[in-house]
Amino acid sequence: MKPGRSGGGLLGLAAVSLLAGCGSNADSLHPQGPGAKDIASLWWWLLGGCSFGMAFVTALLVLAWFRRKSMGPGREPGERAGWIVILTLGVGVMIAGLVALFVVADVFTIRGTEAPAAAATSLTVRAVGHQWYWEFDYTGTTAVTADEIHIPVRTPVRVDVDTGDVIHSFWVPELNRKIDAIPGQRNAIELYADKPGVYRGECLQYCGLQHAHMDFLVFADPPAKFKAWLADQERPARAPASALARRGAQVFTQECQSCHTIRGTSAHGTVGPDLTHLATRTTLAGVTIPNSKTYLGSWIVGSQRIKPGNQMPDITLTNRKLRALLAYLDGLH
Amino acid sequence: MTTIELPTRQRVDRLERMWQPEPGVLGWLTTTDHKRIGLLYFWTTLVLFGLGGAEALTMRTQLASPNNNVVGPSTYDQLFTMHGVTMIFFFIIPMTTGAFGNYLIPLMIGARDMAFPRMNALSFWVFLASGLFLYIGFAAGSGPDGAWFGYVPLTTRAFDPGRGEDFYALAIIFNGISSSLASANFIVTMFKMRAPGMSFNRMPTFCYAFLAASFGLLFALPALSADCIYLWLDRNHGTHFFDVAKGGSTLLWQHLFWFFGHPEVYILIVPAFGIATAIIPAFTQRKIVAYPLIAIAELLVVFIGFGVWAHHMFTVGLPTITVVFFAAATAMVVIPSAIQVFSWCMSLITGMPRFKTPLLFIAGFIFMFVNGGLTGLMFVAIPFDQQVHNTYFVIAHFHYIIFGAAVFPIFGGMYYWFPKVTGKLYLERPGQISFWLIFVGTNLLFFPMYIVGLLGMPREIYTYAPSTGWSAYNLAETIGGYLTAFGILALLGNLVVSYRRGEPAGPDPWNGPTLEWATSSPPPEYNFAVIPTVTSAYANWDVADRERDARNLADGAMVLDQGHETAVSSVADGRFSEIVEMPHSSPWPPILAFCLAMVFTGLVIGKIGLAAIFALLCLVSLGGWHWKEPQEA
Amino acid sequence: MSELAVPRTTQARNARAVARAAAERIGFPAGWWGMLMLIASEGTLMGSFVATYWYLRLRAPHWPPAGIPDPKVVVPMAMAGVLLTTSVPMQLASLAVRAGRLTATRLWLLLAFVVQSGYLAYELADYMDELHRTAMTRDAYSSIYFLLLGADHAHVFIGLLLELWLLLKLVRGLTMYRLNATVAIAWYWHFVNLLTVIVIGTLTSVNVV
Amino acid sequence: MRRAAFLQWIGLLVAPLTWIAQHAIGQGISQVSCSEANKTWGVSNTEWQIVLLVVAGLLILLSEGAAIVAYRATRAQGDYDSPPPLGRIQLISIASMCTNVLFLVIVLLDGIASIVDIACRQS
Repeated sequence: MKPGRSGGGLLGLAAVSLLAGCGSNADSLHPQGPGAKDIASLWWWLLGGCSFGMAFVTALLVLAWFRRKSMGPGREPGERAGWIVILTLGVGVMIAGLVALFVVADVFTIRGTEAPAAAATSLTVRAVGHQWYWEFDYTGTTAVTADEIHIPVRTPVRVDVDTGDVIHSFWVPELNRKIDAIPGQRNAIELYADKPGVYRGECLQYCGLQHAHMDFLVFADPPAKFKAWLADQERPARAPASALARRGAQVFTQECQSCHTIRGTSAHGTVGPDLTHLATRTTLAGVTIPNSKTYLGSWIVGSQRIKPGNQMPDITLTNRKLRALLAYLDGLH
Repeated sequence: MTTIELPTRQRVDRLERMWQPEPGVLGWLTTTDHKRIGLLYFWTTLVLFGLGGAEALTMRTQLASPNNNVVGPSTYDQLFTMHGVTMIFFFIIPMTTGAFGNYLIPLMIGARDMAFPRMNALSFWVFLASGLFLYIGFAAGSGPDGAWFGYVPLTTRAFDPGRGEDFYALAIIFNGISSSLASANFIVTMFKMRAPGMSFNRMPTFCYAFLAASFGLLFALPALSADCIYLWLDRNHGTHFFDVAKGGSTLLWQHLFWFFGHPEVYILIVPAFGIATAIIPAFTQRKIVAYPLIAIAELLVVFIGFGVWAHHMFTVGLPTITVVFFAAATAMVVIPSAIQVFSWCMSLITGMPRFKTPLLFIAGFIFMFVNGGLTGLMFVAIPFDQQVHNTYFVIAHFHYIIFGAAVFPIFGGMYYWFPKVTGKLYLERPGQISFWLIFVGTNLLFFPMYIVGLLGMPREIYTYAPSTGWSAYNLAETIGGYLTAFGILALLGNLVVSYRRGEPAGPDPWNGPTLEWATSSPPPEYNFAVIPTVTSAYANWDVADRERDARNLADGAMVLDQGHETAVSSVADGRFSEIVEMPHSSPWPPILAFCLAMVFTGLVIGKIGLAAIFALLCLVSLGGWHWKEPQEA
Repeated sequence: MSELAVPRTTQARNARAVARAAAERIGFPAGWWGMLMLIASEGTLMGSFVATYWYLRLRAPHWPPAGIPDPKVVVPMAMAGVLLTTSVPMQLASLAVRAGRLTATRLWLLLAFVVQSGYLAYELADYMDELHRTAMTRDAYSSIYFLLLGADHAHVFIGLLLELWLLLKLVRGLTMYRLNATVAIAWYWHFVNLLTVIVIGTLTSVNVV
Repeated sequence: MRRAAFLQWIGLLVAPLTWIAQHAIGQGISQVSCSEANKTWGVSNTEWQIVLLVVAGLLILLSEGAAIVAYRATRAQGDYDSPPPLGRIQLISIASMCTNVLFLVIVLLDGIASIVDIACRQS
């Protein structure tokens, strides 16, 4: 894993200008779910209290700054009783505040934001971190997606977080706190979105070269829309419609199936993401580029320029083959 | 010193002869003089600080704008790993304990040298060798790239086939040897070598701080060494400590690492507390407020620091009943720091502050430390910690602590003790300018990180997209970074210029409270012509005692000039216990350090034979080391 | 306070003078404190190993894993007991040296040295034998088992080196330096013996809990 | 004076050592009770935590008491600037009196939180 310098600059710029349209961001201060809301209010209280402390100490320093006028010959240094009051007062207040904080945050808020029991929820999703993309398995169904997770709005969703290689961390700042994906350990977290929308998720544990490009998107849909989407995802891949696409399918079999899976075909690779419904995704490669024919093409032939060090080699294809392959992949709704 | 008549002059000459160092380079190689070793530490760490800073600036340049291409991901990963490792293991610890501690502690406690002078030299040479070891690896293209906390399994052979992590593991063990030796040496020095009369209640608070740091290092480092031994064995000899498939555990690494890693943070800042409590009395001409609480708080910070390690692991999914233990300790470890902050502020207010450059740095330090401390306090709230964990919010927090709270006092201390070390005064106005540059620069550098953190910017990412809305903050941070670097250059330039043509300082330009100001600047090899009399924690302000020293010199009491001698006293009450002869300069410490370096080289290139041979040579050189006893030389 | 009141301990030239100087000074010498620091540091390192053993054990459904026989109990415990008894001659040596009785010191040290090297010889043979039956690379259990045991043997070996060096030093008579060394090395051995009991106890605990 | 000279060390050392022990054992128990091995050991968190809390609390109170006694016994003769051993006893007992309170708070938080909480919920 020794890539050259990142060359994806221009492409990336173009990509994000498109992505900006998504309006999805990772702002923990604009919570969109109960978990993140509780934590945000906790934060505002903390900020208030700490600002007071900061102001108090700064005031003491400023006071000292004005005392500097009283410079003079070094008088015999002596103790003053005043400090005892300040110390005991300040320290007493701090201890009280900390105890309160401890109880509120660590006895109550944890419970408020923890993952619901698997039995208690209508939907459980298994999120598996890979270097460097997220795989999402919808437990109890055959649906598997990558980098984009759809959930029904106003429904507590349990996310079982797991890893395929190193430690990753699953975080959707606007919905809830983060949880690590640790080898040999099952962790879970709740996702609950108050209103429909797209929320940005990130990998928050340094996991190697492309840790920077391991984001994902959470689509909170109205229940009906979600059901339809899930049903669609469960189906095996559509057969190629046109002759061009059929040729593309052959190209895929030669070039791609050792790493990728397309359900309903002979492709069962597990190195890269499942591509059964690739065309239904809005972004590629960990929300690095939008999912359009142009970007997909440049990704297939030059992914190492866009995302240096990622597991997918640059595939050398003739333009004909590439066009065919793109036609096939474009049909995977 | 009073008028020097003949017998006195003869005694001083005797001491001069007795403590005469070897001439030239040989003198520096074989020295056991704590002052020379301190200076060696100082220059070495300064160079490493420059390297770590250059790495930081390169990263800031890369992050200045989105989708930037200054460096690629693999270089960037090595950069932040090296930056962390360098600043923590190869700058701050050796700079505080190594440079400041070595130079000042024997002077402050009125001793003529450390308890184990040759071991002191050894710890420097081992430190130098470990630094070279790591950076040779980096230069040879196998720099570690697993971040300074090197979490497994990312750093295991399977995911990191290069040599970088082997250099990381071994360099940290190697450096740990140096730090352990140094800390053991400091503890014994402060226990046994204090001038007669300096009981625990008369020991300068500076020494309490370094005592705390040394105890911290002594008990924290072994856990890290154990961890790195596992890592090295797993990577090179097929053991399975971290291999989940074979019954190992990845969290094992994190537990051991943070059991070291959190005390480490306090080990970094406690010496800074000590520097603050040394500078404040000098520039307020007032005893520090609440001496007993300061003394115990400095020890307490490190002690409680041993009970908070898992607050770095709040997101790994430990049972709630486990994490609350660490949240509770994290909450209460704030208190000793608060006690100190209040007593510093009260000392400033109730004293007569002269805001010269050193005190400016201390005031800045208090501001930065409270800022970083309060955001650290927020992590008591586990859910909030789990929200901002591994974001730039955390980066901002611990840089406010490590740069603001640990490095500011180091800068202040450079100015404060510059006259003592060089005998020259630094330039005041440029010094104050350098402070304001650094103060503004660091705040511009680190404060926006809080905000981007809350906006969800993860740490250790080599680039980011414009759509994230982090660009403006990152640009500001980069500007702040360069401003800070500029300020630091101004500081160093000031010291260089002052060294060339500064005003002569005299022994005591600040009317400092502690004993280092009772001897000439720079101090002679034997530090004090007579072992000083001590009757309070502010010995240099006890005029009667200093006059008594002069009388003692005149009638030859407490001069201890029958050999390379110094006084040893009892631990708790500093009762004069015995007079011992100290070792002279010795060639063995650098030789032993070299053999050790070869052992580690053999291990890292997989030549166990080479390592074994040099391990034997280590034993041989130890034999040579102990062949002559101090009184035989 | 005058320097005439206190001994110039390093100038004592014969055994009796050294013993007298040692009696006159207050508390333990710096050398002893240095040894205490070494013990603290080493103890923490070994503590980390022991903690690792228990931590790995907590997460294991079977400990030791299926296919590895439970470690022997009786012989290792007995050996540890034997080693523990060498604390007696070490302490006697440290008392004798402080009384200025050089010959007695040499003899006690020699006795301890013989027993301890016997212990190490047996244990190393046993260690190698076990290594042949179960590789250290088999799984996490064998990794920590052999690391912990090996580290303990290493401590015994270092203790022996120190003792040997001390015996050679004492051939050339007694100085304060050697007296301090004797006292300190006796303490090191108390530490190593205690450590061995803890390590063996940990490794054989699977038969108890 | 002799009594104070002894009590100061009780005051200084007992509380910190108690906390370290309670902390190590307590969090250890909490991990054990949720561990794989506990299926055979059957260690119960709550009972242990209660015992720990009570014992640790009492020891720290004892430590605090010792510090106070040492302080009151020496207060009349002088303050922490006085020559040793008096001044040193003063210093240590004053310091211990303040810090032991801190340890008491930590131990109480530890114990109570780990008792009221349900065992083995992932945080």
